[in-house]
Amino acid sequence: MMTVFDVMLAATILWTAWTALTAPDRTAAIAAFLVFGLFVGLSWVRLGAPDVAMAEAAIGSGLTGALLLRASRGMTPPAPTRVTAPHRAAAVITAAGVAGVLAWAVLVLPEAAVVYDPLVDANIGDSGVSNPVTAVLLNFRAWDTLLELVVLLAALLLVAALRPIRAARMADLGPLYPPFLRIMAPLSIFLSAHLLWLGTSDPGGAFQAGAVLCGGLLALFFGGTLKTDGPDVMPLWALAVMGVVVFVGAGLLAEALTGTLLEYPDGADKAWILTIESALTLSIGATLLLLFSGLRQGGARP
Amino acid sequence: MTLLELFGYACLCGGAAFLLLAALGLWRFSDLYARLHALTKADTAGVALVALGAGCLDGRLVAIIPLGLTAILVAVSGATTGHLIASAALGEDEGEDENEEAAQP
Amino acid sequence: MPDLIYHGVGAGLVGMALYRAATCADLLTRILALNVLAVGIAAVLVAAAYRGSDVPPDAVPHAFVLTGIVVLVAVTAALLALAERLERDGDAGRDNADE
Amino acid sequence: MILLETLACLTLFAAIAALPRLFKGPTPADRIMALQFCGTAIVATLIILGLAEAAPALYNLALVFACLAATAGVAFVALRRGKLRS
Repeated sequence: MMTVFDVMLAATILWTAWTALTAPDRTAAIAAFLVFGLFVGLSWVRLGAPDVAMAEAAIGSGLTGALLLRASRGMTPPAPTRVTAPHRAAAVITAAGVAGVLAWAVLVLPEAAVVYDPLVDANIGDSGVSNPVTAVLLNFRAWDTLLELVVLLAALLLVAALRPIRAARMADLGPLYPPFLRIMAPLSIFLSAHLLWLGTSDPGGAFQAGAVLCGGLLALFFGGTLKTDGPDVMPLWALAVMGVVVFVGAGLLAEALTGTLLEYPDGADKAWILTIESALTLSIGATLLLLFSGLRQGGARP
Repeated sequence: MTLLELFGYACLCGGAAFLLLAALGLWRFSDLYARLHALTKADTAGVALVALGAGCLDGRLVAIIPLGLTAILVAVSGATTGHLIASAALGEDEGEDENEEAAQP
Repeated sequence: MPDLIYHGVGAGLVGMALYRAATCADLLTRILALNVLAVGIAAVLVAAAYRGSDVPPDAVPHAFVLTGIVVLVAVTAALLALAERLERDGDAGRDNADE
Repeated sequence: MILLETLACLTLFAAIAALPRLFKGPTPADRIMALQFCGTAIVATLIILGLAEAAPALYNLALVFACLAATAGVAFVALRRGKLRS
């Protein structure tokens, strides 16, 4: 019976992806992409990856959908591009070729090609956390996570440099929105803190918590209570930059204590990971919000 | 099969039935208000029943809190969006759409 | 069994995204194609990490995919800001190039 | 438990049944309703899957999905162009 579930879900994912890519109307395409993200998240739950499903739903579907919606408002409707037959044929052949090779390569993957898994299981004991994904992200491969945050900051600097002159005018959200906010905002903050603490042992962690926090901040932004133009943007900017600063500081401090960069003093791994993760959660929440809202410094009118 | 489990499974089946009815309503009804009515009622009740059934079957506190919060959140967001669509659509129908003018970007 | 199905889905998504990126000139659709491509590759990675229904799956590809999702949203936000700016003063930019 | 798996398939089917309205829906109002319903149907599927696999972690996931479906719905309503019925 679960095979029926998987086949239905697989067909839906391909259908929604195709609609997202080929819908003539932009709103339909973005709605299809949003739902596509939710269904892919559901498929990853079936593959035993609730952490990744949470991140995909929160970031890949929720936030990317909002970003696309905001960008599509300023864009002209898509003009259908005339594609000559040989061009289309070449595109079909290459696309089918790549997909076929990818499917074939994975099928012939040698079963014994497991390299990292036993290493993670062996060292999970002294990583300070019992959730293997968090152990890999924050302890064994902390360097990648640090650079990932630098990428996030670089994107924010680019968006700030391109400062959208025309602010996103929010449509009226009706009288029932403030009471909705009174439930949504505290629930997002509570859920974000719960995911942060849960991340050390169960699915959760800094990225999922940051994304859920950003969901709450977005709801506040749409309601108009949270503004990001003029001086109000400074605290959010500080939070956004704080994530990288805290992580680098912790790495250097760890080097001072134990001799190697990002090597937490043994025994105190969990405390170090949790302090870094809480700074990351706030920083990711602020960064993702600023990525959406853009930074409109006051005064500089076009 | 204790009585509680029986009640749990009954709630689950009821919730799934509500969701299927809402999907049918979303497709079959021609008028926006009829669809809206079918949708907001059925999907909120659907998730609430499914959450109640899951709560009965899995009695642990670690399950009941998220389930309860999910049901509340779905009900509240469904109500907010539903009300907004209805009032805006009603406003547009009668032409006195002063709040819509303000929304024109 | 489910990982074979979702391998096929990942490969299909990669093929679809490449095809649409090659045959469409619209900026927003290309950004969507990039996102679908990245999710397709992530689906293949997560399916490769599956070790059967009773054994916990391999956590390292999960960490890679998690990092990939966050970087993907950063890239998408940057591309959308560029596309929006290009759309707005694409023509004006060409006229007064010495602005 | 075969009953739970069947229910999961049914709720997933309910989410899929909302997709034609989501893609075709002439007015933005239809799209917002279909998106909202699709989100809640997926949340219900997650709860039933969590019950079938006796994994309470999935209930947290269902809560996150519900939170994000709400935000996405609000984003659609707030960022719409012009009237809801145009």
